[in-house]
Amino acid sequence: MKIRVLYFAAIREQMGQAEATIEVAPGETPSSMAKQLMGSDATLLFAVNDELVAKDYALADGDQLAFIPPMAGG
Amino acid sequence: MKIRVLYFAAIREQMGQAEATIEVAPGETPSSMAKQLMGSDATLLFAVNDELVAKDYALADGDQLAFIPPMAGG
Amino acid sequence: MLIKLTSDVIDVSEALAYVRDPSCGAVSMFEGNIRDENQGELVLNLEYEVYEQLFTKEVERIAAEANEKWRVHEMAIVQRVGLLQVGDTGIVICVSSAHRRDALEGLSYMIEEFKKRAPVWKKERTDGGDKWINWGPQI
Amino acid sequence: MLIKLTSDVIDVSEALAYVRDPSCGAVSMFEGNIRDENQGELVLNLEYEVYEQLFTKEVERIAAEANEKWRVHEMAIVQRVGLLQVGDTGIVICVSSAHRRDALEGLSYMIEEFKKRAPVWKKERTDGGDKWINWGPQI
Repeated sequence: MKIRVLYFAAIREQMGQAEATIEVAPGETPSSMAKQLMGSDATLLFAVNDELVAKDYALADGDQLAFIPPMAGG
Repeated sequence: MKIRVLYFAAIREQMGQAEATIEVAPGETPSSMAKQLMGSDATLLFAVNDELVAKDYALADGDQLAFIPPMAGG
Repeated sequence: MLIKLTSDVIDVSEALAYVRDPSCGAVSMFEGNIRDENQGELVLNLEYEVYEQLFTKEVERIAAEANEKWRVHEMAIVQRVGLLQVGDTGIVICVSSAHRRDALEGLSYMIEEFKKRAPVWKKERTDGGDKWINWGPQI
Repeated sequence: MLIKLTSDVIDVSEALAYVRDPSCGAVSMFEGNIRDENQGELVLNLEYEVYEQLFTKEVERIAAEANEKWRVHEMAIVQRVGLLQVGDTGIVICVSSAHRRDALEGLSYMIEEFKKRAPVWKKERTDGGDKWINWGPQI
């Protein structure tokens, strides 16, 4: 299935891009994708389709997944 | 002795003027002057030389006495 | 510190500019404006009267108290006097601080004490007649 | 309600004008500005980054909560994005209400929740180097 990923701030710099579309196997979660892409899911929050979700959220084809590093506040 | 009096708001309207200089006998207080000039000292605060004072403050020659009706707040 | 009485329209931008500073991450501001209604009556306008000398002294005291309780960098208080129409601003208080809690709590303190202690009178003209407003929640 | 993200200098007057209303006796405003110093280091500038869609949703939720707790008439939140210099305003929040306590407490609630929940990141450039700011008292 295809997942659209969004990277912000330190994660964006680490990944070298702001967004990408990734082909992943069914059963992936925000947590498993963070471990795979960034090496760790520590300190991250996740949003799917612009709403915060749990790290074990079951991703579906076409979802947009945002990796949210610690925020500074407005 | 001579006392400079200041009238504000409802008191100013009641007295028909904003200020006056009045010749008074020694021993007068803000309270006694309010009773004499306005008929009552109820609900009033008093300032002498631009500082709040008690209603039985001993007035001295040359003092400026302000009659302060209930305030609305800034 | 800026304490200003004016019969002209209050310039909020000027008051904000006065308190801003490169050391301050936070600026808070409160405006008290003339409402179109008070206690069920339609407000036409308000006449503001101030005892200037006591006003200045009392505001300086309130500011000194706020400075003791919070880390305030700068304050500005601008009070309108004379005839105000609905929508006009009667009072502006601005507070700046390095941090937001000092700016917000300092501002709240300033307003609450100001409402209690500042020698300001308001004659309200409504469709129900004229009256001098006493203590109470005006704004 | 006004929620705005902008890479231009924030126009505080515009945000204030948005919330003012003849029914409102009180308008409160908070500005978060860039300080010249943070944790002992000299700040050169800050890069602000925002997750726009989540920002808007989260601010709408915070505003709805504030509306439930206080009688708020109108709100405006303007967030700057991009490169900010010392003294620049990063965030402005304005709240209007009939009465002052609703305006002040509503504003405090908005700011506290916003600081916790708004998806905003800041990369700080100081004389000690660059770093992404984490949770903590920035303003």
